[in-house]
Amino acid sequence: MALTRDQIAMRVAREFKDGDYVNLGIGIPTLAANYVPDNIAVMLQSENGLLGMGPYPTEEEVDADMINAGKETVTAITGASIFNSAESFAMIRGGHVDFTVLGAFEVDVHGNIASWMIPNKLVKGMGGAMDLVAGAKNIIVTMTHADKHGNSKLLANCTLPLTGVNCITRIITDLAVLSVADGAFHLTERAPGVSIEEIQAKTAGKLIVPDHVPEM
Amino acid sequence: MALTRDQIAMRVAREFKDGDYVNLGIGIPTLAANYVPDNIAVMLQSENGLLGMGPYPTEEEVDADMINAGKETVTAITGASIFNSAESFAMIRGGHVDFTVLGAFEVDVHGNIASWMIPNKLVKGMGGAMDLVAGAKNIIVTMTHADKHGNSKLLANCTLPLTGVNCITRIITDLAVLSVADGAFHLTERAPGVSIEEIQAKTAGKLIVPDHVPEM
Amino acid sequence: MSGFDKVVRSYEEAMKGLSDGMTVIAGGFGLCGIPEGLIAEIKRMGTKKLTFVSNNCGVDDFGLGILLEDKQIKKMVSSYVGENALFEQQLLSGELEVELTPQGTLAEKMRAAGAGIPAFYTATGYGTPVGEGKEVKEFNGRPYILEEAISGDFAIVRAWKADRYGNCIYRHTAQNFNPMAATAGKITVVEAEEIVDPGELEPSQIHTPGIYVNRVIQGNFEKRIERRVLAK
Amino acid sequence: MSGFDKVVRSYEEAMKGLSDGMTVIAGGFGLCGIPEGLIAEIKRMGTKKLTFVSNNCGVDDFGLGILLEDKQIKKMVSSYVGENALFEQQLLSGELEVELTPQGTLAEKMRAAGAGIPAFYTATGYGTPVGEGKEVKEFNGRPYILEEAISGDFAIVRAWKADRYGNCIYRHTAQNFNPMAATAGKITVVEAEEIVDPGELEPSQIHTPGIYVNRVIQGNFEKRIERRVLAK
Repeated sequence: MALTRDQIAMRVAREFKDGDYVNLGIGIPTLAANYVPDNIAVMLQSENGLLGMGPYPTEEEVDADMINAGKETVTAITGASIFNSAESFAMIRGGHVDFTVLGAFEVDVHGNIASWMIPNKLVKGMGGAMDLVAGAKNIIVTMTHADKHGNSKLLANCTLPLTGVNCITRIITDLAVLSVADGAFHLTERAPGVSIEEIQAKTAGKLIVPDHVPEM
Repeated sequence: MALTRDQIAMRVAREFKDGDYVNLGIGIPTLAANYVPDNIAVMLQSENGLLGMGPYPTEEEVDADMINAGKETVTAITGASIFNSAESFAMIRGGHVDFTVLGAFEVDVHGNIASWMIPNKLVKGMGGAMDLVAGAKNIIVTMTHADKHGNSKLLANCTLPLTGVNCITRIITDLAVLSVADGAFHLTERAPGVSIEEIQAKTAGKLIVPDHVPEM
Repeated sequence: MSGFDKVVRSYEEAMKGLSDGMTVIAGGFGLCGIPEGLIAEIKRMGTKKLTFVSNNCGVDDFGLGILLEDKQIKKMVSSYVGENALFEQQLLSGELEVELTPQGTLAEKMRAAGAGIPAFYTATGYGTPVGEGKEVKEFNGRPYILEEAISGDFAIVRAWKADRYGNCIYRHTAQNFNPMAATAGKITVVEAEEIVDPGELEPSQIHTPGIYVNRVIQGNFEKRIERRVLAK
Repeated sequence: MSGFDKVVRSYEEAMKGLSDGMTVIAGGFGLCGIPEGLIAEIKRMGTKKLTFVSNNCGVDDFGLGILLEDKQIKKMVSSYVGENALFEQQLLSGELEVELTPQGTLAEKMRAAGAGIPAFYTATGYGTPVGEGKEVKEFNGRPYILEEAISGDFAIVRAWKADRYGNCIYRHTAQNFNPMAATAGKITVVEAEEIVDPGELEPSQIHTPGIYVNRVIQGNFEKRIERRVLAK
C-alpha cells in the first residue's frame, strides 16, 4: 500500500542521527519533526533566522516577532539562536546544515530537482529552496511517486525549470526509498505491500533494482 | 617654519565635520583626536572592531579584552558599538567611514600611495591599510614633505610597492596642504613662514601653485 | 555629540528625499519586522515608479502590498511574492515587474552592497533560470555563478531598540533582513519600537552599528501576524 | 539533546585529529582574544608543518609565537607579523613562509569559507603586490580583484561564554576574528572562559550559533596585554 503523508514523514525521520541540524520544507517534510525517535535529538533550522525551532505556540506564547520560514507563529527551544538572513544562509550555503528535506515536482536521474515553478502558472518564487539544495550536505526529497494522473515524477530529465542541478541523492516517496547515483535511480526500499512492478511502472527514469528490495 | 607633529595633527583635525566617523592610523593621525574642535564631535573607528573609541584607560579601567588596532589598551565611549573584524571592514570597505587619516612613505600625482613595505627591509604586513585606502570616502595622508635626507615624498610616480592606487586626494605635510587631482599636486595652503619655493623644491611630482596660497 | 543624534520627529522628515524612480531596500520577512510607518509614509507621499528590494511584498492591505493600490511599485526584487491578488493582477497586466532572487542570494547581495563587495560567487541558482546569463566559474571542480551586490537610494528598517546614534538591536525573528538592509541604503532610515539613550545598549550586543544609519524615528506598530498557528 | 553536547573534558580531546601539514584558522587580534590553551596544546602535541591563518603570529613567548620554538609552523597567512625575533629569523632562513593578506580581506576570506562563497571581488589590494596574478574585473568603472575563501582543517576560537550546544558570545574587542574563524574550520574548537547551560544566552544575542562548533572546552586564560597604555 502506498504510504500516507505521515508514514512518509515517519520514514524520513529515521534518516536523522542524534545531533543533526535539519531544515524541513513545508508540507510532508515539516511532519517529520513529529516522528524523530525518542533516543535522538535533532535541531531544526528555519531559514528566516532561527536555529532551534520549537513547536507552535500556545495562545499565550504567540508573538508576532517569532515566526518560521512559512510565516507561521512558532517558538524557540532552550538553547536556540536567532540571527539575520545573511547569517542564516551562510549556515545553509556553507554546508553546516546536515539535512534538508523538501518536496519537489520532479527529480531526475542526474540528481536535478524542479520544485518551484510551473510555466503558465503564477510564479511566486523560489524562496530559500535554491540556496538549500545548493548548500545542504544531505538532501532528501519527499513526494508522491507519481502525480494524480499517474505520471511519474522520477524522470530521465526534469521538464520543469530547475531548482538545482546534480544535488539530489535520496528520495522518499509514497512507494519507495531510492538513491540517485551514476545516472540512475537505485531502489533501496519499497513501501509494505507495494510491488517492484508498480514502482518500475511509475518510475520514468532509469531504475536499478537489486535482487532483494526490503520493505520499509 | 615646518610644522611639528602636533601642528600637523591640529591642521588635520580642522578637516573634520560634526558627526564624522573617522579612522586614525598610528602616529601623527592618532594625535589628531586630541585637537578636534570643541564645537564638533567625531566618532573614532578602530579596525579591530570598535566604533566609538575612547581615551586610554586609567589603571583601574585596563582590560585585556579592550584594545585598539595598535594593540594598545583603550576604552569605549558611551554609545560605542563593538563587532567582529568582517563587520569592521565591511564598514570600511563599504565606504561608511567618512575619513581615514594615515601616514605614508610616498604619494604620487596619480593619487597612489606607498606606506607598508620597503624592499630589503623586513616586511611586517599591511594590516588594515589597504582596506582603508580602498574604502574610505576621504583619505588624508599626513607625513613630512621630504625624508630626513631631503628627498621628496611627493612624487611623479611612487617607487615603493603600493598600498592603493588612485585613492589619495588630500595631503597634509609639515610644509603644506595639497590636493591631488588631474595628475598633479595642487598647493592649497602653506605652513606659516614656509616659502612657495621651499615647497616647490621639496615636491618632485608636478605641482600646481595658484596665485594666492594662504598660510594655514 | 549632536552631530550623531539621528532622531527625526516626523515621518515626513524620515523619508525626505525619496523621489520617483528610486530604489528602496526594505527589511522584513513576510509581515514580520517590517517598518510599517515608513511604508505608510511612502504611500502618503505617493512616490511612483519605485523599485523595492525586499524578500516579500506584503499582503493586500498590509506591508508593501499597500503601495500596489496606487501603483507606486514598478519593480520588486524578491524571493517570494504574490501573497495578494492585486500583485498578481499588476504582474499579469505588465504594470509590475518582478526579479525573483533566491532568498540567501538576496540577503548576501544586500550585505555585499553595504560591505563594498561588488560581486560574489555562489552555487545557488547554477543551472537554473536564475543562473541564465550570469558568469560561471569553477572552484574545486564545482560551478558557481557570479551575483552582484544590490544597493538602494534608501533603506527602510525596523528595529526593536535604537539609540540616538542609530545603534540598533532587533527582536527575535524580526531581525531577518533588517541588518543587511540597514547597510545597503545611501540613506538608511530606522523605525524603532523604542528609542533609548546612547549607552543603554551593550556595545558588543548591537546588531547594527549606528554608522550605517542616517535617521531614526519612533514607530508605532500593529505587528500583524500572517499565519497564526497554535499548538494543538 | 545529548547529540548537541559539545563539551570535551581535556585539551587532548579538544585538539584530537590535528596532524602534520594541516591548516588551522585561529581567532584573535594580537594577543587579544586568542585561544591560549588550544595553542599550548598544539605546542604540547608537537604537530609540524602547520599552516596558520591568523591576523598575527603572537610574540616570542605567547600566542602563536610559542609554536615557532619547535618550528611547528610552515606558513602564516596574516595581515601583520614579525612582532618577535624568532619569526624574523625563521622567515629570513626560509624555514617559514608568509602570505601577507590585507586585514579586511583576511576576515572576509574566512567568512566566505564558512558561508559557502568560494570567492568575492574587492577593491582592496588592486594595483598593489597583493593583486598580482589575481583576476581583475570592473564594476561601475572601478577595478576589483577576485579573492578566494580560505578554510581550515581546524578552527580554534576563544569565546567569553559558550553554552554546551556551542553557542558563543565574545567579550569586548576579544571578538575580532573569532566569529569568522568559528565558521571556517572543518572541526571548530571553542575555548571558553565560561561554559553555561543552554538557555542562559539570549538567543538573538548569540554571536556564533552552535551549528558551527564541534567541541567546547573550559579554558583558563592569562590574557596578556601587548601594549599597556594608560591615560595621562
